[in-house]
Amino acid sequence: MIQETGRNAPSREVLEKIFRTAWKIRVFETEGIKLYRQGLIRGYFHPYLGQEGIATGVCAGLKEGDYIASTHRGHGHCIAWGADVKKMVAELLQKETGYCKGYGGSMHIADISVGNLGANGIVGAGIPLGVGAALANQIRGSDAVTVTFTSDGASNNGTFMESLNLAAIWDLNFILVIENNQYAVSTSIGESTRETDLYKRGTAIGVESHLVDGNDPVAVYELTRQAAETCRKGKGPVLIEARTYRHMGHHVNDPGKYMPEDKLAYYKARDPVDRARAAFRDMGVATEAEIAAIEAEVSKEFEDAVAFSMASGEVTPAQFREFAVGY
Amino acid sequence: MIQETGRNAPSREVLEKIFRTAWKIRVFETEGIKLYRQGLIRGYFHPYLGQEGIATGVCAGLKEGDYIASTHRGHGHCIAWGADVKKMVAELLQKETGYCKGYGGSMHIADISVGNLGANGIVGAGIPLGVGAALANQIRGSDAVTVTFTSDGASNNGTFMESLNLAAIWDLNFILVIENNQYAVSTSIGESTRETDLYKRGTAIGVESHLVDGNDPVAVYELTRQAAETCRKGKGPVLIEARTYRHMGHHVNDPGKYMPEDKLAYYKARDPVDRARAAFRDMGVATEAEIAAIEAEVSKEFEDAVAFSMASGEVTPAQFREFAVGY
Amino acid sequence: MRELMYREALREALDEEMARDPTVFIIGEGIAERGGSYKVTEGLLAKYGPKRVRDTPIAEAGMIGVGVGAAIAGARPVVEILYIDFAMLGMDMIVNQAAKFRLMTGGEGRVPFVMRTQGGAGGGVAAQHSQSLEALFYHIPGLRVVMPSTPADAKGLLKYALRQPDPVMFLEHKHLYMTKGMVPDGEHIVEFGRGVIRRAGDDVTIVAWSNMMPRALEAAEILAQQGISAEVIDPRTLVPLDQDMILTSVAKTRRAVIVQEAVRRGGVASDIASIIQEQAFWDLDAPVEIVAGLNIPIPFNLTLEKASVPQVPDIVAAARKSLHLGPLAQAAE
Amino acid sequence: MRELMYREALREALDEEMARDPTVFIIGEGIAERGGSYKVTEGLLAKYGPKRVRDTPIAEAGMIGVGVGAAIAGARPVVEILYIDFAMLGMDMIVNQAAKFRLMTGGEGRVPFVMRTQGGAGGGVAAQHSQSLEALFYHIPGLRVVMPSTPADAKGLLKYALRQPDPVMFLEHKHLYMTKGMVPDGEHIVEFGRGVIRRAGDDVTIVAWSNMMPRALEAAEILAQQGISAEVIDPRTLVPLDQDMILTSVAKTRRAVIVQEAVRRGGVASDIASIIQEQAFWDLDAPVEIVAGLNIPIPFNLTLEKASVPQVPDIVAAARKSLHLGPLAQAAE
Ligand SMILES: Cc1ncc(C[n+]2csc(CCOP(=O)(O)OP(=O)(O)O)c2C)c(N)n1
Ligand SMILES: Cc1ncc(C[n+]2csc(CCOP(=O)(O)OP(=O)(O)O)c2C)c(N)n1
Ligand SMILES: [Mg+2]
Ligand SMILES: [Mg+2]
Repeated sequence: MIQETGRNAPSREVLEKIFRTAWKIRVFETEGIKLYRQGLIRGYFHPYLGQEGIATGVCAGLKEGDYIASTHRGHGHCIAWGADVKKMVAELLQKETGYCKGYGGSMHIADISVGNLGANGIVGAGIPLGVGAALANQIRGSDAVTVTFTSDGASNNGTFMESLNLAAIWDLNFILVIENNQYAVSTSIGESTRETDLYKRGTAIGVESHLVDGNDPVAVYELTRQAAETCRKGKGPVLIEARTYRHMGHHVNDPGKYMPEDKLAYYKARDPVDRARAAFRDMGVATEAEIAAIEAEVSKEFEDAVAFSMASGEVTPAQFREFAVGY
Repeated sequence: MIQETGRNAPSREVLEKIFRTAWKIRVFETEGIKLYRQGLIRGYFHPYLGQEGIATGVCAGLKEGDYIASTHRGHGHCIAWGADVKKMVAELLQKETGYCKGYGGSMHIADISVGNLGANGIVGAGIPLGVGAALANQIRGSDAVTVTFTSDGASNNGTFMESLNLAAIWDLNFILVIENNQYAVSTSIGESTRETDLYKRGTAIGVESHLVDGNDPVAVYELTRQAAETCRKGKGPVLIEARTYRHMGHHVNDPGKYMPEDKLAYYKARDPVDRARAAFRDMGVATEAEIAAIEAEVSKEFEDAVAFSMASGEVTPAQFREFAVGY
Repeated sequence: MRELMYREALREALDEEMARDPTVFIIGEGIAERGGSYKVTEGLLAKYGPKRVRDTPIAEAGMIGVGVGAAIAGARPVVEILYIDFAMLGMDMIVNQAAKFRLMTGGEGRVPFVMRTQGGAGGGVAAQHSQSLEALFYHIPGLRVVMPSTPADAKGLLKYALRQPDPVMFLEHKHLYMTKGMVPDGEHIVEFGRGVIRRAGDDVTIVAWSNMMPRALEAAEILAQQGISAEVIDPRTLVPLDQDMILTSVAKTRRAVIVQEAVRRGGVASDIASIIQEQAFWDLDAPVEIVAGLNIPIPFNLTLEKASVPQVPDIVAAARKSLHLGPLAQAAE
Repeated sequence: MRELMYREALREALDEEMARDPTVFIIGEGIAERGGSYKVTEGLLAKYGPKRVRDTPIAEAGMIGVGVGAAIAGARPVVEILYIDFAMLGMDMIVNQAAKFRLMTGGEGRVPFVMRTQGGAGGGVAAQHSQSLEALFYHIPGLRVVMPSTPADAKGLLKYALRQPDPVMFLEHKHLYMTKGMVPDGEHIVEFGRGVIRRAGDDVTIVAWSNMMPRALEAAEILAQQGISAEVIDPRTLVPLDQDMILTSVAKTRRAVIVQEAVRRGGVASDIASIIQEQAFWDLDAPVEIVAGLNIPIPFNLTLEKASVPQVPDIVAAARKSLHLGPLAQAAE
């Protein structure tokens, strides 16, 4: 059953954070795509446009010291987890000031120092990794919660059930968030499985499982907060299916022709960033001026990040060869 | 819900076949274990004792031209699928007259010529292989049904859901039979998953799924017959969980101490071979003399198989090296 | 003869074999309606229908396993894995099932299974989308390992693969799909185990495959300008390997350079070097040189990506080294 | 010094490291209550409790992945995989995650992950339970590959592995668990990358590891009776490899024989041979000989199983061959 927004409104602080984050992701992806089209960003770039509600809501529902693991579509998760936009842009621009010194790129941004286990180029791989982090935390007696963001595509991969089952038998503090954007590249979820209610797979192995509107960041936040509490009581794991839709094709160069226009329109009318803004304004009683100030701040932050990155150098082949010694 | 025996009794012919098969497996395993203890059989030997009802019932419910894929505990499936006991014993005795010329052994007996895709040393591997055979048959327009026998242990392995999902989206003539004997070696099913009703995993991905008493060969037969019909109507796949229990440890050398005595007694009181005999006698109106004759025939068949195998030679290293050329 | 792109040649092979043999079918991610990430399967859905050209969910282990099962049951699957890196998810099915079934059944069971995939570094797709993993398959008895470098071979070898009784790892290279070459008209089949001399020469033997072949030829051209005559051999299939062709050439040139994109440690080049030194020890005037990738995963940064795999000057330098010559002062580089 | 079995030595290492570091934990099939198929983990559940010693379902990909994730998050997992053959199910986690994480994070992320498993032929467990697959891991940069042949090394290397920042493939051999050897008292640690000369000699260098080491020593003994003095080197870790020790020995003996149980094609022996011929070409008086398994999966039949992997007489013959000697008329065999 779809979880509804707003039984008890979150604090203004949370609402502001949710809006700022959603907007920051929106700007990052929109501007990032421009850099890509200018040829400045290379390799794969999977935009998170349209899915901002999920990373935003989930991360707002977690605490410092918690962990996340991400996907190939990972920019939004990093930003929502508080990543430094400078180091993200620098990474995409192959610079040594990037999160991975330019070694990783879009699909591999990680920051272990804050519990971000990283994006991943292998669909589904973040699930066992996240379960592993949760296990590590259980063993060292921490009540930290680990969230793995995963995808509808990953739910048909063996690692999904195999790893979630391990989390279940060990009662781990683990939340698995399926971002069901209803496509794996051009293959629709209905072609990939008969049962498109993906959360039912969790139920089948005794895991508390929920469906939520992924375009409603406040609902996602509420549900995550509850799920994290459930985990910290030793009653994890929890599975959350967040239904959503991309605003464009699979990656920057995919025109996404296979996405029916009316369905796209339906989801665009429920734009998660608009909803984050509206929630901040309405529930958080924010003025248009406050909103505009945040938007300007975020834009400035991105511009600064680009300037910073452009001015940064790259790891040299000689440094690389030295790194390779003893590898 | 557990499927019950006997709404419409099977034909006498089927009942006889079921009894003969169940008994043949019982003899094969009982006598095989003796050969093993004499040091004549080497490597792994996983007895099917106690689970005879499943292979027997399932195979009786299939047709010539259908396919099966088996497990590491595969003797029963081979026998129920009509294998030549001579060639089975010869294989276990490493002889060139064996099904695999002594190259395979217990865990690899196969007979492609009759659609037996083989036992398997990798738990869970038979599932995609079976789905593949079902796919091959769909592509060539055959209505053959493929059954993969699998195990409770395999149900926690990624291949299980991954492969069953493929069978589902392609509507394949595929029946997946979980022999839930409630243990993977010494690990009980309750330690391996929270939801010990394994058939529910099929339901979660839109697959028609059933639970049956695996110690009731007639019930297993009925259900398989219906499942095969469902498949041949294009409504496959079907998942069947057959609940059962081993009569001894995991393999010949495992004393199985971890199996609680009362539970073992419960299942032994519901011995599938006894029930096959009773069904033949009561529903099939067979006399004790007829039963005794079958039992004697089967014993004779096994003795002949041992004599045949003992008299057989082995592939020589020179022949082997020749086989290896161009491998 | 017509000029075709590598990917067109592959498509022709699939098309012709599907027309010839109704049990040939293709499964993979986005290969049907979308025609595949590299457009190899474009048009085949329309021609052969959804039974024989079908998309899969993201389920590499499953689709490889299903392919192996279908092959055992007598069909002719072609399973397309988007990146060779993802084949790691299906290794059990490749190593423990496909490769072993024949032996385990005493020779009775065969697995006419073809896995098409692509590897190699390029374009900043980073560590999990850039590997050259042929060595992993090369080491598993029972697999055939095919690495075509030209459109003609891509076609001829794929057609041959689809008539083979054993599992074939058909390894393409992401950089080659758009390269062009002449392809013979009509039925064009290239048998496994037969290399080809792409350029004849007397001074040094260069062995290279897949995307290293164009670089080896460029290197040979530069060497020629330096007065060094290189013989360039493309084995085309690594298993079976045309040892005779390599050994015959080395007997003539007395020097060998093996070039692979894969990392140096434990690559196929090492095995070929081990064979040459074992079989032709007394022929050699210099150690067999290996030009290979650095022992490290491929970085995202394009400059470092380039630094991690062999480039033309590396091949030239290795050939000169095997002739006991130092680097030519700035010369052709 | 005390005499211990290989499996006892492994258990001591685990025990000591678990006592030292509370983040060390073990997962695997049947390793807790049952103490593991080879009894390596016996008693550890009682001592360290069910949080740190836990059984898993049959979920190799999952448990390897979970181990890698736990390692990234700062714990010290030991994942026990019953047979190395089953590690194929977790190859994605090993190859694409564990091995690459450090590079992909620009050196920031480390993966102190230990996978313990066992390989090798023996006892008729057939093709899917008998492989020697070290070459697959050897080829993947970022992994450490450890293959102890003695109880002392088993203990010392495992303890070192549990203090390493990088993923370790700790490969045991099913035949070695019950073998005995002296193990030093107290803290006993063996660093990676340092081979050991198990027997000194002048005429030929024999390199062998894991279960081939006892056979190499037997062969050396037989060779000694024939007046041939073999130097026997156990590299102990294949990655990193003690190239210096091997090259120094070859510089002295001018001959090398590499022995591996794994199949010949594309094995680690080929790579070592390629290094020797590259680095010590002018030292060699004969081709490097490789003694290896046949290029075919291991058969069930015990006679054929034996025929498929190197035996002592094969090693003796190879050493003699490298000395340009024919087989000794029936002599010591
Ligand atoms: C194991 C694996 N198979 C295939 C791919 C190629 N690939 C990258 S993204 C993608 C689609 C993923 O769809 P989904 O999992 O739903 O995530 P989304 O892109 O919708 O966020 C595919 C097939 C991959 N990266 N990993
Ligand atoms: C992938 C894999 N992991 C582990 C094993 C070792 N193993 C052989 S049988 C077995 C237990 C199997 O239990 P289950 O699947 O329930 O089948 P059962 O033995 O009960 O018939 C295990 C762990 C294996 N053969 N394959
Ligand atoms: Mg999706
Ligand atoms: Mg079981």
